[in-house]
Amino acid sequence: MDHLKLTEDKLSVEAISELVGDSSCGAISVFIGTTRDNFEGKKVVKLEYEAYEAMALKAFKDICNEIRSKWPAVHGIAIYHRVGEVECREASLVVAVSSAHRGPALAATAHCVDSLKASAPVWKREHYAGEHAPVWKENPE
Amino acid sequence: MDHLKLTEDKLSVEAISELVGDSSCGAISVFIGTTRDNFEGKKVVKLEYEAYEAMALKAFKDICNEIRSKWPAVHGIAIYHRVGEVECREASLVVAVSSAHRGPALAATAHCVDSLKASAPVWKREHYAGEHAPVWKENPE
Amino acid sequence: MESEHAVTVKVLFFAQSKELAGTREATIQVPTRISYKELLNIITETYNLQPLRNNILLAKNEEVCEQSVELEIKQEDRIAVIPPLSGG
Amino acid sequence: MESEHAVTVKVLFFAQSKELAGTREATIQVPTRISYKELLNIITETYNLQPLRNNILLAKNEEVCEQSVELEIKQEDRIAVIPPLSGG
Repeated sequence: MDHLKLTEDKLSVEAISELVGDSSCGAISVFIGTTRDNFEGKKVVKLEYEAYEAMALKAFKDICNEIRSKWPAVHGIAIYHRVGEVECREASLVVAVSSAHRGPALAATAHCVDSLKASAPVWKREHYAGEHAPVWKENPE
Repeated sequence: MDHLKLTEDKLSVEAISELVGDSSCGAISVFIGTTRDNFEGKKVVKLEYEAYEAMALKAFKDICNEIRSKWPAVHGIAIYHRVGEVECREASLVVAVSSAHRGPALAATAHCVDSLKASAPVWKREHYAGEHAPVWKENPE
Repeated sequence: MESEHAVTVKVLFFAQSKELAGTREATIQVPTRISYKELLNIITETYNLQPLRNNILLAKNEEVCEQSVELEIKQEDRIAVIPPLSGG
Repeated sequence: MESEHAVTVKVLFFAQSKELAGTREATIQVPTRISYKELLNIITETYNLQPLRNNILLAKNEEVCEQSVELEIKQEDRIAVIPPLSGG
């Protein structure tokens, strides 16, 4: 099953990994994307995430479909992304994938994060301490 | 920093991933090993883990050292393994690795789980429903 | 453009494009058949997006538009301006 | 074996080997210099571990023993019998 969500609430790693857990699964792989507190010497005071929600949820679903075709042994997939203000150190993204054995869960998690960064219409703006103007970031290709 | 533990207590994915979190890190990768509820048609009612604790903690430390030499960008590593009785679906193992960017954390987590299964003196016995005798398991080579 | 060959669509802006356009959403009349490049020109000129022109993608109804084929636009389609992504 | 060339060591058993030996821990006298194979023979014969002989490793003071070099054993060393691993 796919659990896909954009939310303004704090993400619970425990709750999201439990969503994909199943008594048939021996492995859950989780990725937590958090916000660093500095960029090129500037202190980041907060992050702001904006999403094109309908399209982002479609992109998440497309990623799930691709994962399930590449790794049929994958059982559950959860993709939770924060929107709105996110404090430094808080999770902006949690991805969790379960499978009977560890290989598919681990590989699918890495693939999911790569695909999400490349294809999901979500944007991050960093706000800095001092006089520096906030900056919309750009993921590397 | 390395956070290494063998414990009879339930593992908290949230707490263990927070151990490795840091404001310099944008990525935390977590692996959760859970116990499946069946093996070759037999229903598993519980698992029992035994460790040669002093040697297992040395093995965990060796794995951390190897990870740090292979992926110098790795920041925190946590390896928590249950001992004693573990109910089905509960986590027997939680590994968490943080780094500034996602590549090292993801690669190191997979490597850590592989190495641990191959080198840490920890043993699992499955107890089945019905007349079946409990069986000490063996990891594939 | 003649009205029988034009339709009204919603245009959605995000991130930098929202700041340049000064709005999150607008409506505009466009031809029912139009090349990707023509649509991109109309939108960047109408909404002050020239600084981003080489860095945005257009999506129609939540799907990124193909750039090599002529687009068919229907009344009430949602055209979105997609600046460089930074999710995760 | 003569006492000046023998030392008393602790032997630790885990998992299947603990069940076959019927104990978690024992003490045994062994020569101070001994090949891996001889030590494995003494331990498997003394503690009823023949069924596991081809599947166990020996560790000395929490390090897996090298099988190709002669082992030096000191008083109070801890020799552990390591059956096939199943952690994780």
